[in-house]
Amino acid sequence: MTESQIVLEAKGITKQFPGVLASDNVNFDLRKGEIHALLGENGAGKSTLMNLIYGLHRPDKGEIIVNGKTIDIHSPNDSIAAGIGMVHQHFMLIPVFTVAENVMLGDEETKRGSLDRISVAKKINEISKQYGLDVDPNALVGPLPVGIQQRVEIVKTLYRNAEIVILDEPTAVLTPQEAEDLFRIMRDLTTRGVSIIFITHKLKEVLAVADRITVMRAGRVINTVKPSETDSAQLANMMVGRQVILTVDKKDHEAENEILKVEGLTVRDQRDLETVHNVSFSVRGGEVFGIAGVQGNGQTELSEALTGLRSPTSGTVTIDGKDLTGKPPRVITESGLAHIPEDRQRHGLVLSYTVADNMALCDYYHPPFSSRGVIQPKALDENSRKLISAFDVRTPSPFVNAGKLSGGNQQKVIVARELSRDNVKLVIANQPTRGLDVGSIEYIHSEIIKMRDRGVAVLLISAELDEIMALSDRIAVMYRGQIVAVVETKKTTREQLGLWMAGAHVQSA
Amino acid sequence: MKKFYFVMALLIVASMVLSACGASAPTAEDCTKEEVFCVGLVTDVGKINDKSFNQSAWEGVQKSNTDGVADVVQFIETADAKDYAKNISQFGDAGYDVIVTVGFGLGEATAAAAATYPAIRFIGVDQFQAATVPGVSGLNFPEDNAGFLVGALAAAMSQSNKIGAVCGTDVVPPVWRFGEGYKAGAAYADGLNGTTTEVFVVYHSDVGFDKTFTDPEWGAQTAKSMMDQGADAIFGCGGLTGNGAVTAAAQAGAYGIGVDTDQYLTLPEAAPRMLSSAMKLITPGVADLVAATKDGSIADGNVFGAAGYAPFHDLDGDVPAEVKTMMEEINAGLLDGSIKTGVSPVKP
Amino acid sequence: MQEEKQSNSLTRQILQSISNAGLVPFLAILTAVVLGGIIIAFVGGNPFLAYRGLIEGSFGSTKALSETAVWATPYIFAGLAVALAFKGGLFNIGAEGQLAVGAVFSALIGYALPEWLGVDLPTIIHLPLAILVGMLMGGLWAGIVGWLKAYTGGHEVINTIMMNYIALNTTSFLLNGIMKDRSPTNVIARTPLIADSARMPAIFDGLRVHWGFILALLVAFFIWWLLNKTTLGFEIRTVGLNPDAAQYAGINVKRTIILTMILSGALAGLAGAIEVTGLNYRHELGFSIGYGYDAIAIALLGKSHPLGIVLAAFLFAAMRNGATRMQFLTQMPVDLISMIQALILLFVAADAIIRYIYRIKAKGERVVLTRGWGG
Amino acid sequence: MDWKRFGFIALIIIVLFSVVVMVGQAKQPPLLIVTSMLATTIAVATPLTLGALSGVFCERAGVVNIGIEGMMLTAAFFGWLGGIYMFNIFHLPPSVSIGLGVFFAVLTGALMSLLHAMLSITFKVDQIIGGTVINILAVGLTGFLNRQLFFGAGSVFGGSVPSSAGVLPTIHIPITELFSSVCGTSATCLQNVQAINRVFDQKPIAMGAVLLVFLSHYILFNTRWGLRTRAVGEHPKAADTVGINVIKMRYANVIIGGMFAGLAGAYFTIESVPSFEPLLTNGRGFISLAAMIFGNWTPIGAWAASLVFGASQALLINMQIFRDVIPPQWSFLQESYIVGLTPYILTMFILTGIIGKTTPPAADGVPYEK
Repeated sequence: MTESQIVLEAKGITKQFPGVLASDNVNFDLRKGEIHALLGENGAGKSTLMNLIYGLHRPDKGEIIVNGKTIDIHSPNDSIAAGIGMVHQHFMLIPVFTVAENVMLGDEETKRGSLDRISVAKKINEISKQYGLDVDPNALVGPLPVGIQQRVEIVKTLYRNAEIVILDEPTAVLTPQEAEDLFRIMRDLTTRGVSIIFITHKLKEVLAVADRITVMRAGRVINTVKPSETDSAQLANMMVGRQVILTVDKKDHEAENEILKVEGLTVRDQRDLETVHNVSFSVRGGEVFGIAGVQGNGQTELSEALTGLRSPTSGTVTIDGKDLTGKPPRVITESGLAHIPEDRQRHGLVLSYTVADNMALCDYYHPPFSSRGVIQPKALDENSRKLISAFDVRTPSPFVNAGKLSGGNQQKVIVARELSRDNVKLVIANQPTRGLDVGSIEYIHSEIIKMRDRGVAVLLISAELDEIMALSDRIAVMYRGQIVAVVETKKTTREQLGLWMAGAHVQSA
Repeated sequence: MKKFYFVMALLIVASMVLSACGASAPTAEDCTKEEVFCVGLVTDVGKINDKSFNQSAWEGVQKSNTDGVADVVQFIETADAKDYAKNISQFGDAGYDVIVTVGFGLGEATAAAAATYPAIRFIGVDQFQAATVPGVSGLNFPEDNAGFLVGALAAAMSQSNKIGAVCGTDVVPPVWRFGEGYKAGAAYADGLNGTTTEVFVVYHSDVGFDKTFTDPEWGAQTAKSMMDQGADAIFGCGGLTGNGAVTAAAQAGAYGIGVDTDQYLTLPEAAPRMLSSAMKLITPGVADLVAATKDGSIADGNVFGAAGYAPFHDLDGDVPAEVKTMMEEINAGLLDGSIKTGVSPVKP
Repeated sequence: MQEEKQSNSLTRQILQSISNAGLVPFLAILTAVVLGGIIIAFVGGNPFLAYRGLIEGSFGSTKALSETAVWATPYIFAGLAVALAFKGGLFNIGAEGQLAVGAVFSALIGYALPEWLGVDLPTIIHLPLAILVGMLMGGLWAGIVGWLKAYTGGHEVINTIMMNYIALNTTSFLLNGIMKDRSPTNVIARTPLIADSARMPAIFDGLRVHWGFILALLVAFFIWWLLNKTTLGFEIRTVGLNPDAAQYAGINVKRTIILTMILSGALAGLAGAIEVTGLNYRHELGFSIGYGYDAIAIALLGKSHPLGIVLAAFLFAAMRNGATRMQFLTQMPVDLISMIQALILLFVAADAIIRYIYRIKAKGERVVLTRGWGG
Repeated sequence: MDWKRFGFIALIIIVLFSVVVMVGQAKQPPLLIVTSMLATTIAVATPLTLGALSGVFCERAGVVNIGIEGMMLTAAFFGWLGGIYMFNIFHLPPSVSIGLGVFFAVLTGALMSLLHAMLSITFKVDQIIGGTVINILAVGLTGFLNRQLFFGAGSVFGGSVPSSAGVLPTIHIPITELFSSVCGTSATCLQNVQAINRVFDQKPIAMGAVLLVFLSHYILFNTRWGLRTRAVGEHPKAADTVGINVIKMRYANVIIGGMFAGLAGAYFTIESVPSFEPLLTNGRGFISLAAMIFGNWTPIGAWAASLVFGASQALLINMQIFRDVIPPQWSFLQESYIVGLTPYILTMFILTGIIGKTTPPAADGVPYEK
């Protein structure tokens, strides 16, 4: 790779948020036609840096130079004008608008005051053809699959003639195959002179696609390296700041009797679309049963149906021999379920409650936490002190609001509450480590394995294939609401699972 | 915090400076004295400037002031019915000589206050007494007579033989009497002239009690509907709601008929087409009773004020001589009792 | 030793938090009053005389104090009604209608029940029954909205507004029709007087303040206890703060929403029932106009805390009650009071304005009261 | 287009009209009843339509507005007051005074909505509370000024309400003149033409409201402004990332909404009747809000819903006019308390989602935080 001209340079960028130094004198540069990966843990400051470059926030200090000119970025307008485009981790698309409307928003073409949808559609078709991004300009965005939505986002940047494209965690929602497809598109773009900043926390992807890698940690740039000069272990070390054990310490464990049995389960989502079709599987005590799959293939609805948050339209759910189909969450919990929910802030915690209250969120109604309908604060207090020390929750006191804790500690509050219950027979953990730092991830993984070793059945749902492979004894793959394969972890490979996740079940299953 | 004190000081100074500019209102502290004759008025739930009975009664009190009868006049608006007694006692405790209470709603509170303050004369407007209440003079009006008169007039003047009335809620007896009197009057005129007049009477009753008199937009729309059906004379009976109707009628070129006072004078927008008004003269009625209190000629029990019809003003030329004669005869008949409206005092 | 120290600092913390919580509302009131004074002066009135009238009229004598307590009684109940709903994540604009419904049915039991049964009831049965029925009807009235919210997602703000109009029309219909006082001298829309056995006695002879006022204070304490010390309160607050987490925690969210609305409506209905049994001894259309909106202001001013509500209710009661004296002294219209109250509400709601004027730093988190229309 | 909803709306209007025709045909020809009702419906719906448009603009941009009632009331007062000032103090000709009155009303609406925008966008006050503040403030302010300016010695106008400059004139559309020749000598035909003409003889604000409905619909769904407005109300962050100033768009739309509410206020005191009364809007702002939801946040839908409410009012008026000929089994129809409930019950019914789900803009009521 020849050293080409620098198109974007960030110098000494510093940004202070209340309580966090999110960006600490960061220097970063991007060359024409390269893919420059920005690697780091959650909260390392990657997205903050990009938001500063894109103009969503303003840096406290530092300058941004595009094509050799220092530019003053007040809003995305300025960065768009400078040829910068960004594909956000959470797509910035309006579901009730069509593709064309989404693409033109902010840079509309009009004819006599009226939106010129036709010429925009034409332009979109041209871009689609040129870069192999197949999108229908007249389709509503809401119902499109995430892969396509991502393409719409990319089209959005190209429509604005972006020469620098920032991709923020673009593979989080993709299958390995879709990710491959994306990488192809990215390389395609670079050959046409587009420069790409690729933000991720996945080591493998970085090594596969990047021309250069910059590692960030705690708001600082640690180093910039070339993939050819490094390896996973070194990168992980830079990311976390210490040696990382990439595998989970897991002994073989004999599976016991069947705890969870799901038969013919069909579930509809809030839009009344059938997102889980006729799913059957079972989980035994002492095993971790992993459900792999790209986000949005029915895992959310499946776990909601299993935990009582949503009623299935048909099928049965049995826990330890008891039919619990469509029963409310409390009944299921009392039958031995511990549930680590997908979205900890939405479901798992009441952020403006204290840690102590949150630790009794599901158990407040029975002794010792209450007696005859009256809450016993003393019992709440004791319980929380016990759990805080047992689960190593870093909090100044049990009376601090849960919202004030870091993500990892919030998750520990949930894990502590759920796993400490006396009668747990089944753990359903949905994306238990998403967005957490490596330390918390390791801790939560070890807790899950501990439960398994104690003979508890564990259902692990995760979009992170590595996590699934590291923890599970058996793996099921979900694709479009169906379980397309169930295998023992030892007898499969990453590639095989990836194919299944992409829907290649007919040939292989 | 420094800023806080500064702002406070600034605000206080500002309010003091501004208040120094304004003249402070004269107080009623002299009312306890024998020689100072004070009149207080308590409104029904509503505003003093309601352009309706509260305001008319207050104008009566003011008239007694300009006439030199009363030395101090004052009013209190009632915001909630539970304050009736408290509001009356405000005047009672201050040693007022006459307290005027407006509206039937205050009847009980007035009777109770009359017992508490035997030295004070109470005038209850629109408070009909079944049995005489000591200390209270109830000022009432034969609204049905007034309605009867304009009803007969409207029927006689209508070209289309269709006339309308847009009223406030019929729950209020005076409104009921106006409206039903109007109907009866039209029928009476038909009897005289051998015509058949269709009478539309609409009472505005929905959405709350106090708003039925203050919904001019509704009045206007209702009047327009009636005119669509062919009505060419509209009687607006009931506060602002009626005013809206009369104004709409006048704009459409139909005859408008006002209520309470001679609305030719108070509704300039409708004046050119104002045929007459069904008058219920609260203002002179109140002023007369205040004067009667001062000279000692007042008595307990019901007093009936004047009701009649207003002059034709601009439309005098339109009204045929025989209609004028008819109106005079009917008025005389009502006054001497030879003609009865047949309207029950309250909606059955 | 350490425990003691901790509890000591806890007391101090609580005191601190009270003074913090009270500071902004206090300054809001102060600013509104000063602004009100400027307005009075601007239109040629004497603000000092007007405020003297307000204070004399509300606190100047035992009678004035009694009347202030009389005014405060329904305000406390209705303010609690709105606040309880706030705690449960619901915006009850319908206290007005629930109050009217409670009053109508309380009056019905009050005057008609002995007639229906053909016997005179003892006070010990009749009075509580009249109050309970009013409460229950207010609760049911609001419960409809709660049910619609829980099962159809219909937003409670619109539905309570609509229910206000329905209540207004329905009470008008009843008071003009089957429930109208048929005595020949009566001409207006009101019920007959309730039986003596359904009347709440006054606390002191010659003053109108009645036991309903004491009941209001007790209920305020009870609501505080309910919200903060019971599992039901925990459920209501959890649903209010995070319905998803509540569902996850096994709380029956739909039931809790309905229950919250019923409780809220019952408090508003109680306000109506107490007005009937303790003060007016009948219901009439002119009674209790606009209390529903005042209640929102009171709940906001009191920060949805029962103690705050009692204080805020007193403030509003004093202003409404003192208005008579103020009018007598200055002829300033009652609307002035509405304006000052709107300003207070403005400054309490937009506390950023007050914080800006007085340079007070924001503390704590923003309290989310409603979440758009989506529910 | 949401045909289920429009079908339902059309059905209700047809039912309401049919009832009146059935009852009234004993007295009047059906055509006359229908045209008269239509005329009433359109006029009564005018402030509701404008109020609903006010809500549509605010809420499409993501700001909940329950202060429409207060905005209307204040605008009605200041529009009327402005007209009176111009006419009586500056002695401008009536037509100019009336025109300026409308201007003042719209300006007042804009200022009140500016307050709402500041509260809800800048200070991030709960938007429903912001609206409540506007409503309470409006009642106090207009009541107070109405008293202070017009009542008692020392007031600006010396204690009486001066005559206003009048109201906006009816615009006559010469249908009768154009088509009377078609009728030849037939008197009934001429009557029918005149009856039809009555529907179109409306005043400027009533006519303008209908035009504004279609204009608003076009703007919202076919122009750059509309696309951006809706984007800001659906997903402000997405709009921000493509360089749209969310705060500015929200401010602008709330103020536009306020101007609509101001025009609705002008309808009361400048178009319908030339006088002001405390509380004269009588809750119509809340009905507007209901109409907006009923119409699923679209201008045309909101208009259709306003027409339903207008029609139920027209039914009430006509039922009382025809009350001597109402058959006994229909007699409840003249109970205004019962028929008066129609709009409220319909609104609650619509909110249940049985007739298609109403979907507010996704970010409606949510302050934008970067």
